[in-house]
Amino acid sequence: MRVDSLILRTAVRYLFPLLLTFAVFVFLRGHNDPGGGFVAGLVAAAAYGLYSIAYGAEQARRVLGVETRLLIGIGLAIALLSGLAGLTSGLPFMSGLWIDLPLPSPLNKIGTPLLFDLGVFLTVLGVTLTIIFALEEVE
Amino acid sequence: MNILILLPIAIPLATGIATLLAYRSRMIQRWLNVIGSTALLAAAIVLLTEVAGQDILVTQVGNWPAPFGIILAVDLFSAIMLLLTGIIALAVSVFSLFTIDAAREQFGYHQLYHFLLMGVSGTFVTGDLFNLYVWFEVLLISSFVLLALGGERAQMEGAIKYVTLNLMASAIFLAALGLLYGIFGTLNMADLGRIIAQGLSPQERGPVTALAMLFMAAFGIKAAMFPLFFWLPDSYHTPPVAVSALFSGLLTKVGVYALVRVFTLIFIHDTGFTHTLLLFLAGLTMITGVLGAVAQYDMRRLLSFHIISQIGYLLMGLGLFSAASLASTIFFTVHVSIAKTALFLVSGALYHRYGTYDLKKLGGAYHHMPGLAVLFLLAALALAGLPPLSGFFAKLGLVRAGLAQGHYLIVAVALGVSLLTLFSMMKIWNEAFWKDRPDHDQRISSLRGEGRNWTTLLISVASLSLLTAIMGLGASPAFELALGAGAQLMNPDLYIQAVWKGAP
Amino acid sequence: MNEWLLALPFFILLLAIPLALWMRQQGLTTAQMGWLLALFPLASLVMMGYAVLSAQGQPVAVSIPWAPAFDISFSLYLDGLSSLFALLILGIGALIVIYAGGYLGSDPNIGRFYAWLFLFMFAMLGVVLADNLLMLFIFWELTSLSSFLLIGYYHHEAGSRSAALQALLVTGGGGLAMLAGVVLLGQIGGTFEASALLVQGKALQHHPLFVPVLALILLGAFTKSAQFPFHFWLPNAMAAPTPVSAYLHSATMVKAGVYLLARLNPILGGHPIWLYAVGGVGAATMLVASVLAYSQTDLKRLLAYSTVAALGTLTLLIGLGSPLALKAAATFLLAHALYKGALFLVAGAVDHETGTRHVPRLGGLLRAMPLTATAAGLAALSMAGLPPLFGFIAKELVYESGLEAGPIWMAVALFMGLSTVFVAGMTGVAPFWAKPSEKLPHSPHEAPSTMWSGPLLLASVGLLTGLLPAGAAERIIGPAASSMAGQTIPVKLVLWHGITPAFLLSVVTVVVGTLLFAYRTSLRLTLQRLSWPWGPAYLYERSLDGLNALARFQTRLLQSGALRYYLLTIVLSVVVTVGWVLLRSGVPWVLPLSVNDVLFYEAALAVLILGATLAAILSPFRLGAIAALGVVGAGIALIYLMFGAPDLAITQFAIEALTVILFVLAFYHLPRFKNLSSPSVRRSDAVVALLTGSLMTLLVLVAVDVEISPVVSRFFAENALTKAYGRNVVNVILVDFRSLDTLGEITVLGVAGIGVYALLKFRKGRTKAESAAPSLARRSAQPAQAASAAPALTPSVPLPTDDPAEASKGGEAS
Amino acid sequence: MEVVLAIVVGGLYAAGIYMLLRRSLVKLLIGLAFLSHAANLLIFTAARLNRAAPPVIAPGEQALTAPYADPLPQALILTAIVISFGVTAFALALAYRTYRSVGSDDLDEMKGTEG
Repeated sequence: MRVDSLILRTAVRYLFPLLLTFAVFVFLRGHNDPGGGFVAGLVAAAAYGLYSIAYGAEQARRVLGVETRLLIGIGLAIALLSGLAGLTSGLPFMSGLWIDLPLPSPLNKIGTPLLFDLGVFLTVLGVTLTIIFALEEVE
Repeated sequence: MNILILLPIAIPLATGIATLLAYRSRMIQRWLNVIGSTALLAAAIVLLTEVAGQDILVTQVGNWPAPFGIILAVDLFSAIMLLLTGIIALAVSVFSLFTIDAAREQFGYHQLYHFLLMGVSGTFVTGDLFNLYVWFEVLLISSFVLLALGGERAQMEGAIKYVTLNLMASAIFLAALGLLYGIFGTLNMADLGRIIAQGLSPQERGPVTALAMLFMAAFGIKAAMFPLFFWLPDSYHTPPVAVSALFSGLLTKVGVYALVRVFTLIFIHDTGFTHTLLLFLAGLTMITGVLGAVAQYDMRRLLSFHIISQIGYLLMGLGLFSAASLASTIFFTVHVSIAKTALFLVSGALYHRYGTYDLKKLGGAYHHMPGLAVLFLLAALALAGLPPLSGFFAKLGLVRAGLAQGHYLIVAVALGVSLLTLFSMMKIWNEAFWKDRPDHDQRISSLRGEGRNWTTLLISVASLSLLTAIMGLGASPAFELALGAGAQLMNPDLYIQAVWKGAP
Repeated sequence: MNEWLLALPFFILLLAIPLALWMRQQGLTTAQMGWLLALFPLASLVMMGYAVLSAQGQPVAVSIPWAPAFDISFSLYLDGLSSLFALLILGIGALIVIYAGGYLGSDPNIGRFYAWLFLFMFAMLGVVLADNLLMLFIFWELTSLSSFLLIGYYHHEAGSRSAALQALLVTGGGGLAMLAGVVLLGQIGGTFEASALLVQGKALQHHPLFVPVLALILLGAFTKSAQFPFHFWLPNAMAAPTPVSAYLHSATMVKAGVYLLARLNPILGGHPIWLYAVGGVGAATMLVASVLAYSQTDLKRLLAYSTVAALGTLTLLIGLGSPLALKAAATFLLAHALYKGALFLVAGAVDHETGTRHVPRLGGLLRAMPLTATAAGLAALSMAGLPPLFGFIAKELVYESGLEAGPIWMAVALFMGLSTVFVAGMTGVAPFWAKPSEKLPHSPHEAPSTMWSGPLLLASVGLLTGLLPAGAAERIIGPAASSMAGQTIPVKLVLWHGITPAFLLSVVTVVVGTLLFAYRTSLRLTLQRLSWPWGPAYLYERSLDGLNALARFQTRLLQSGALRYYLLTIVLSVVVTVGWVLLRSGVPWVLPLSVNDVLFYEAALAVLILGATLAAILSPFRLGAIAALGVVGAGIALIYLMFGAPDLAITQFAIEALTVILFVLAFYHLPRFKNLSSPSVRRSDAVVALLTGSLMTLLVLVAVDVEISPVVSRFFAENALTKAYGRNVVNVILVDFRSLDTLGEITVLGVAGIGVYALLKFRKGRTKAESAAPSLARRSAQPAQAASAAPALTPSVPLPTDDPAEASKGGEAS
Repeated sequence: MEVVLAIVVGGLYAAGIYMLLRRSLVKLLIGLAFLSHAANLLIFTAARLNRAAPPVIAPGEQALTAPYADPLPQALILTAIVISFGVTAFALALAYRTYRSVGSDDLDEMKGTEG
């Protein structure tokens, strides 16, 4: 499925970091404005997906640095752990724990729900890339 | 106590994640599978002892009270179903260690196994209808992959039907959920039960019954109720036998659980219509299922059709709608899951030895493997309802409830179908065990049935078969427990109050 | 003390099961096993006998609680009736155990044989001792099961297997009816304890459910005791080893039905239906079995038909129900067990020694087998009803009961008496005294002691009780008849009681019966010419065929393999039920339909979506359809955006784009769309689809018509920021309020990812399946490109695998 | 407006069912996609439509000020969309694999499992 095009490669070289940054932005604003871990995960996946189209799946895997299925596992693990965190304070599963940070909004409140959203982000990224790479490698 | 309710979901999830992270090592995955299943069983036992002594356990996920957050609630019924899940999970996971090939293990068998268990347990503990939908999807997608894993043509063909019809069920379920929310503005099951119990306006009554029909269809497809069961016989015989066994033990029972839950807690405003319909469908499910089985010569297909006919019995208890009949349904569910899983494992053991599931080609097993023969006989006769095995008491409970309530026709059907069940079980016995092997020059297959693997493989079969015998000899305490569960179900206020009170 | 003597035999008999298997392992000879194992029933018999004697005529009872949730207790009750049966079960049982040691001399599986036999003995003892009717039923079914396993003992032979199955189905089916009857009886009587029900006497007969209860219980009893029209399984059950035939299918199990009738006579008896149903069926059985007996030539089948006739006699006598008839029943029961048991064992010995059971071939065995012949002679004389044997006394009583009841009943009894004489001659006389017609397969010798001791003992007891009937009358028959009647019946038996009408009829019977025996060959040939094939056995076969045909038909009909029919059925089921409920409640007619508030661009969007939908359906190109699907998704996203759901809109857009890409990637290589269905199919599908669509529209309108409670959504609106620290309420719900949903959701995603990966990349030793089944006809369509489709992971070396799916597939493809 | 969307929902269901009943595997999948669209839109409509502001708490406010669109159905639909995406992706792969092993996208050729 790799497309051999110099223009595409050049474009991707600039788009790739841009998309990743955008993903982080979407992720962070999610709790207060439309956005969130899911969409951010898709955006990040789009970045790697484009990269793989330009440079091939194998190269994209190398840039990602983690086996995609492992990413799914890590994402789920983070989500589960964020849920279990509440238990340590004697609260039910998935209870939010929050810490105030001396930072500007939206970074001033850090809590387990955000950690959970990070889990969502990683899982979505992992799944989408697993599918994209697999499709590319089969074709 | 909070942690306790959580365990049935958290343990399989954690196990699934751990096996996913250990995707490189089959050995670690195998160990994790068995450890996770054992832990699940242990958790279920603790939960049951906890629930048996006292009230319904409730936790508010995220510390948000009902009906706003999601509630997990475990009553006796749920706890019994969880125990069943643990038993089946452990038995099949041990069995699969010696029957699942390396390729399937590499491609995620063990993860899928536990994600499936997570979905199953989730359905048993959740107190929220939408959350129920989510757990359904978790177990469905896991079952999809388990079914298709291997990519054989028969598997693909079976999976296409399985996937399509189950997605159809999901679509119906989702629509019913949306409409229910549109009418009542809530999806908490206890809340819905409370609102409906307070009385519906004439304007609401018809639509709510219509929604009940949608739920009946959605769960009926999953439970393999007549006339919605088509996906089952076309798919259950295609994957490796461990997967068939797992599915037969747990998946349709999830549908039955959901039916029982919503038709005892929520939709009890028009039982004259809804539950009579259930009774009617129960009879047809029994008959069509068992006739399907009679026509089969492939052992696993035969067993698959029996799943359907047994579902009819479970629905019969719900349709009769009394504490005793519901108790019988619960007892029956546990019995039939264990017996049926054991039978599937027997078919696997036969396959392991002779390389076929075809009854016409099988034979001589009584001679070669008398131990397995006895184990088969225990499970098969239990399924046919012969005393003093578990199935007899399950049937007896239903028959007594049916006769006491004057529903003679369904009792007659239930008894007649149990004769046909006996007939087709003895067909397996005659063909696979008593008859001589028809084809002697066929290398007595591979006779792979030697050594350590064989013994370990038999352990799973033996533990389940003996369990049906134990459940028969110890029927009384088991049924007392089920009676407690049935009484709780017939008094939905208990559930509603427990959820309302929230976590203690 | 007595109570425990009642329960202990059960444990003793159970203990014999593992012990039998163990003994076999230890290498004992079968004869040794027989002698040793016979001690178990003997010990049990002694215990029971002691219990009876020390109870001084009072019933002994013990109750051990077992399953109170089902009202089942292990309660035992030993009175005259059960003592008589227990005596037969344990006494004859001990002889059979010894006999089997000789009969199955070289059988390597004798351990299993004894295991099943003791299981049966345990169950049978339970049937006659159980006081709790549900417990009785449990034992009852266990006897059916062990009978099944024993009939099919020679399981290599198809005949044995089908006979075993037939017996199981017939008795099992009757058993199920009986279960319903017993449960109903317990429900109307308020208890399942027979002793407690007996106290209520005939009071239950006024209950409206009495007739169904009676019918159901009779069905159980009749099938078990091989009454017409269920008699056919018993002759076929002769496929069992002879000790089994003698024990189960003559002396004990088949009498369980008679036992049940006798036991329940005080409650159920005396009703007019009882007389005609029980008496009538008994009479019919006697007639049918007598006629059928004349055309038999096989020793065991002859005995089987005469057993059926005897069971009919017992049933008839219980149906008549007078004190005399019950006395006759108890006497005949004992006499029959003695002579028929002996004759069966003789038949086995003859078969064992000569290699045939074909009566016309047999003869002249007197010299070679004198002891066996003596036993046979005594038993045959008893069976023919000649003095001074016990059979004579029994038959006189039967005739007296017939005379008492009326000429028709008497005629039936007489008819049966003739065939009894005939069968006695065929089985007890002909093989020993007649001339042999041809050379026998083996040259006969006297049977081993294991095999002649039993029949000789039984036959001698028949002689002894005939000469000195008083003891048996007082100790055994009197109490048994009293239990049957529910009141004390004094029994005095004497061998000679003068020349009575019954005696004269006896003389006639013997004379005519002997004549029939003398002309046996022409009688048989005549009857065989007249034989009528459409009996109940034929019906049984046809109904099995019919069942199989029906099953295949139904499965083809319902489980056609075609997905679209499955879908159609499901969709129509939903539409019909939901639609009917809505119509019934009259909801659709009162809906307010207002479109005043629709804005122009909203309407346009709706039209766009519907248009794209239509385009997706009609598009002849795959990519066109997929693109149209994308437009639909995008349109829905716009709706979300318009109605205050930006998060939904973004997600919907993103996913729609991704889905379209996946669709294209996956289906890029597929062939063009074809219209595979005919226009008429498409039209009818369109009707179904539109019906479903309309129903859903209706449901939405119904739902929005109701006032909705805003409580739940208001909670989120108020608490999202203050308690969950987020302004985007939807996101807060997703990651906090309902985070469990999201956890499940990402699990689904994760599994889907694993699944897609596995499906696309899974490759393994396909070659293995092919090499194992080279003839496997793979469809030619199996594309060559499939193999090349995923070169990355195809292993060149076949992996070892235990994968069942492959071979199951192989089995199906062929 | 509910009336109009109810009709759209009905149309989507009809399209989904019609496509499911075709013999082509691809059409089957398109049908499933229609069904999931239909169900999502049904939830959205049944929970009442609101042209008002999205359920995002404005800066300076402590809670949503009425009128606002009900956030709960939105969250439910979001979950449903994601789930159906996962399932659809899997179904696509399944269909792909099926096509590869059966060699046709005609469902009537996939009756190997019939009774």
